[in-house]
Amino acid sequence: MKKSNIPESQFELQVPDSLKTEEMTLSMGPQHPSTHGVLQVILKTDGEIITSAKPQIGYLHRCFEKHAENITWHQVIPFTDRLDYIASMNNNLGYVIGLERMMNLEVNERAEHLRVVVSELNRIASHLIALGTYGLDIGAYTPFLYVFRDREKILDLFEEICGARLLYNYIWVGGVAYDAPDGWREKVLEFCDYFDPKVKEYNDILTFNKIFIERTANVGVIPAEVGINYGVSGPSLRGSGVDFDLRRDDPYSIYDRFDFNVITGKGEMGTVGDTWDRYWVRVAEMVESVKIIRQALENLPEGDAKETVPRNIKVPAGEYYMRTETPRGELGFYIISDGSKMPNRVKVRSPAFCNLSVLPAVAPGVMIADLVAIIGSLDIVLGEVDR
Amino acid sequence: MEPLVQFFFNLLPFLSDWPEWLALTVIGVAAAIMMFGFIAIFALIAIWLERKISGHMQDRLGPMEVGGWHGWAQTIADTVKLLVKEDIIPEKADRPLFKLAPMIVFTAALSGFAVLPWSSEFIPADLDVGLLYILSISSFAVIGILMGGWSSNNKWSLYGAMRGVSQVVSYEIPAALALLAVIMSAGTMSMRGLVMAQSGNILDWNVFNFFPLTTIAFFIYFIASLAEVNRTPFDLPEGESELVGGFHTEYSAMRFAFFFLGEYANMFVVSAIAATVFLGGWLPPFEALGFIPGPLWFVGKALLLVFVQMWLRWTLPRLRVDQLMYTCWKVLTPFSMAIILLIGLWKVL
Amino acid sequence: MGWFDTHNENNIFFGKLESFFNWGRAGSPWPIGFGLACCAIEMMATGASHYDLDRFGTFFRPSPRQSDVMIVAGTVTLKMAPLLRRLYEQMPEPKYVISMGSCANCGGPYWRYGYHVLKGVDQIVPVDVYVPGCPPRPEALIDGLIQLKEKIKSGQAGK
Amino acid sequence: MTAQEIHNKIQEKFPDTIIEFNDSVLQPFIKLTANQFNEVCQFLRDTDGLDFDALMNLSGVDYGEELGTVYHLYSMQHRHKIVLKVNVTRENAEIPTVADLWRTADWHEREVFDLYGINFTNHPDMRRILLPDDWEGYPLRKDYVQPEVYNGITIAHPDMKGDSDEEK
Amino acid sequence: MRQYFKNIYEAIATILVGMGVTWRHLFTRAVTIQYPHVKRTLPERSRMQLFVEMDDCIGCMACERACPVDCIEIKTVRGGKDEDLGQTSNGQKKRLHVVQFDIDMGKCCYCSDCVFPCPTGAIRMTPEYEFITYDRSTLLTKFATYSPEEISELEERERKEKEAQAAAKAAKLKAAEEAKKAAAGTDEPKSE
Repeated sequence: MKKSNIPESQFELQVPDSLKTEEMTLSMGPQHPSTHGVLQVILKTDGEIITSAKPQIGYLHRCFEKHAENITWHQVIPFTDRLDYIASMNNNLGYVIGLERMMNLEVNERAEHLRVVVSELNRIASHLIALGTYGLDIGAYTPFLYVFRDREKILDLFEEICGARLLYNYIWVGGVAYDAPDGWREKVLEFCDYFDPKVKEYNDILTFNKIFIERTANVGVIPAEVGINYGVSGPSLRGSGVDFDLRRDDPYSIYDRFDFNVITGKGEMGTVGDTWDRYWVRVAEMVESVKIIRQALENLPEGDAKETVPRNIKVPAGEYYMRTETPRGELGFYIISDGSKMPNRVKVRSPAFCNLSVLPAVAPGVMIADLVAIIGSLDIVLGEVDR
Repeated sequence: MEPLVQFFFNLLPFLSDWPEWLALTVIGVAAAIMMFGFIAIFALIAIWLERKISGHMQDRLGPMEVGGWHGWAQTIADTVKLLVKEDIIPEKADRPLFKLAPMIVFTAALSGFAVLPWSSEFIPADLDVGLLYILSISSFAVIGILMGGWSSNNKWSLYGAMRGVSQVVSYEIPAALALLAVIMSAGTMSMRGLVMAQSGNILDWNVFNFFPLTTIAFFIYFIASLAEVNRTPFDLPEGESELVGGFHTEYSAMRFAFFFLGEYANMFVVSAIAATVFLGGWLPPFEALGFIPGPLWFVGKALLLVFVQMWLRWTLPRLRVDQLMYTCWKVLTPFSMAIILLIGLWKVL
Repeated sequence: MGWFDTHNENNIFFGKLESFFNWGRAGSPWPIGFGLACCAIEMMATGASHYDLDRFGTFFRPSPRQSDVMIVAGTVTLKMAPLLRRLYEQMPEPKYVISMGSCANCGGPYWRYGYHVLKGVDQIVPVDVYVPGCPPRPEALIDGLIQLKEKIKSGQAGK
Repeated sequence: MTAQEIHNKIQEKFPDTIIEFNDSVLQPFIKLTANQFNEVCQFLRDTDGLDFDALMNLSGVDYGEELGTVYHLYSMQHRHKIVLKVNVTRENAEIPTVADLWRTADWHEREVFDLYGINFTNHPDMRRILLPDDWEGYPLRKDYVQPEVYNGITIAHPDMKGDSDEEK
Repeated sequence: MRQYFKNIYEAIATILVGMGVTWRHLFTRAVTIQYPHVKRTLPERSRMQLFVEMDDCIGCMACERACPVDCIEIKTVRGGKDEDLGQTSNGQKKRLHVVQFDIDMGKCCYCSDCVFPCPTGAIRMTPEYEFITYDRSTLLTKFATYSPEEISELEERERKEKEAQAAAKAAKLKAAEEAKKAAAGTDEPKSE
């Protein structure tokens, strides 16, 4: 374990004086096709080579934490949807489990199972977007549409269970908002069967394409200790070979009952921790998620998932830091309650925020095209970066 | 007498009674207008086709609404819109260059049509060094790209232009070498002569002539031509996800349309050259199919290659600059050189 | 606005021509590919296979110079507002704005405590069509686009 | 390692810095003084057996009279965690930075500075991160009043006026 | 050298595999729903436009309190003593005139939090999404059907009633006070 400080200048590119050309300052974004929203990166370049990249964030700062202090515990849930809008179910889950642990609340079995199913479905949907937009960043347009085609099937399932396509407000304190409708379970299983061969299709057209491999392997390597020091988490950290998944290592809900593998990057196409590894972790994780969904649906207990949802919540005074594994990494809610009907403070530790902060460290020395690949492989969602 | 003049005299016999200078002028203008009309119609159809093909490859439909039947009027609507759109020239742009750039790109594409052999009679200009003309004129477009990118006064455009220049200049070499392989075997540089040398059935086509050497040369030429017309996987000068719009980032309205038109015309030119040089031009694959007129064969073969270009575009990701150079200098160039060497040996032995 | 727009008053020929131009404009609204927040994901979904904006001749251009429609998809913050305005100014005339989703319409859920949220994008750019929803369904966005087409055809849009 | 043991280790090395230790809440925390904070963190990170190599979370809190920051540390190696708290007064809000120890703290501290106005001494780049540079005030402080106008753009929603009157 | 040829082989092979995928898709049926011509039926839980059945609303304000974004504004006036305001569909007696029930669909975040607490099921989300508008102010949906005159009349009556009630209460209070005073009056001299 490395114990020295990681200096800021470690990754700065040293160009020999004889090769130096005029430095150019470029502003990439906030309107740029591959900054995944409204990220701005101030680049200093030497020809095509980047000498420094400084992300400028805050273009989507929507004051979540201020809102949370002014509305009741339960009303915060729709706002958590809008943090990481690609994986809303996982956000709901993190916040709600945090409250439940503070209130010492038991949730019935069926609701727990449904929560796991929808979270994992949402994880697949989120990884699909990560895959598609990553392909788009590299220049392949078609995989993007293939993943959206399959994501649409997941959204249909969500719409059936909770009525919304993107921002669900589905997981509530003490249970879930709606019980699964008749036949929903079968439809999810049907989707699982449909989805498995699709992964091969993505692999054929994108993952194992030689051009794609050449573009992504050995690019933007994040060594494990650098990743940990920068607070990188989730698939991005696992891509660096760190075997750490909160679902297994700090279990919440009923994840400890399921059998799944934690995927880590092995450096199959280049170095451990390059962008291809991060990408591959996402692809392989979707398969694991399907596995979890199958197990959860097999043991789905009968009964009513809704029955214990209390309407007016009062959370006992205290504080709790709840962290869950969202598709982007460790989503933490640091909740402080003073016993009233509104939160005193809800701080969001957003995984995308921390993952993005590693960009200045890995960007110097790569080309502009690689920078696009690195940003894509970190899979940031600006709603969560800026909150 | 020039085949083109002969062609027009056969078509319109009264022309032969006119004074020669007048007849030649009329013929020249008529041929140019025909080419221009062909480009315009081809671009309209090709853009629509590309959108349809890409749509169906991606499990969707492509244009459906404008004009009714499968959105046939889509590109017309696009053109009308671009025609009446405000034409913006950025304040700090180099105005003369900015205005000239799309013209140059388009002219370069148009000039390429001058030597395309549509049939044994109809060749606008049957030069003895037709292929050489093509090679030099096709790298002319890059000047337009450079001018456009530089004069826009936009850093992304400049990057696009720089990439474009380095790319086209590099890929000229494997393209030329691959064509040289065929010139060596056919012994002529005239487009007409090249086609004539392939008469017979499909196996006499250059692509199968010195199997597998010329086949590889064909693929090398095809790949290099992709790079010359900036199509995926070599669309770095545009590079939407990296450079916003590349060299045409700052262009709007009709000037942008000219870039677009130029791109599609170029696509056709390089495909047509490949069809002429390697796939037997206007010749049918078998004698039995000779009842279909030559121009149809020629356009058909070219369109087939255009389709492959589109197919590749909607399948592949984009290369990086250094990989682009690697592919050119370390893969395509050595291979094409080896082919020339081997064909030379074959010829000698 | 081109030459025609200033010379076509009360002229039958130019009037007809203008409606032909409007048909062209309505037939190919190219939006600037520019997502802000949650609605951008639905915008992407609308562009994807299931709803396929390309059917209406709409495909996303990365550069504002080549686009006609700005779909403001998501929350506009105060930090973003000047940039959004600049993007709008970079677009060539005639240009149209679709405000997509509650946030762009009037600040949406953030209208009350959002100290950093612009309450309605119409404060900085003229909006032609409002698409309500949070986020709107892809169908709703397509419907918004169709309404915009109607507006363009009637010559009322972008004014 | 339990929170008690961690507390004891810090107590041993830095006897004067611990203000409060609470083991009876859900997540035990140690409240520290600001002056030696960086050294304590360095100790926590580098000592064998403690090895807190990950800073999970860093949040600013407004307690009313005081401002504070809360650090959630985690050890990937030993899988144990601890919560550290540092409180400062509103007038003199300064805390030593830990951005040199955990680089993730860089952005987190900038965020706390942005929203709470706590200054982190020795931080390499203490600027606003989320809000524009010319923003005034620190929005997450409880006494923050939402401004009416920013750079000529009205912030308040037209419906807000009546509401605020009602509240008065 | 071997790696060089392997790379070329891999590049060609994987490109062909990818082209195979797109080729197959060229002939698979498109998944596109041609929206304006084909409208698919949405599941019944779909959360789109809010709708309020005013006949069922009892004016309990539960939805207004539940709304996380305060987009609902309700004003009620108490009904007269003997006035019959009818019953809701689930048999609850209405006691209040709901004179104003505004939902600003522009602010709404479609979370359906307001639907659950409603005791009569009056407010609900409908699968109706086509309410595109050229004018933002039309997004403010008014459900109450009372005219301004009616409202002022009702308010006037309520005010009067309240006044009367307050007067009665005051009178009552006064009487009680006086009674107390009178009762205390006997003690008062003592403290003097």
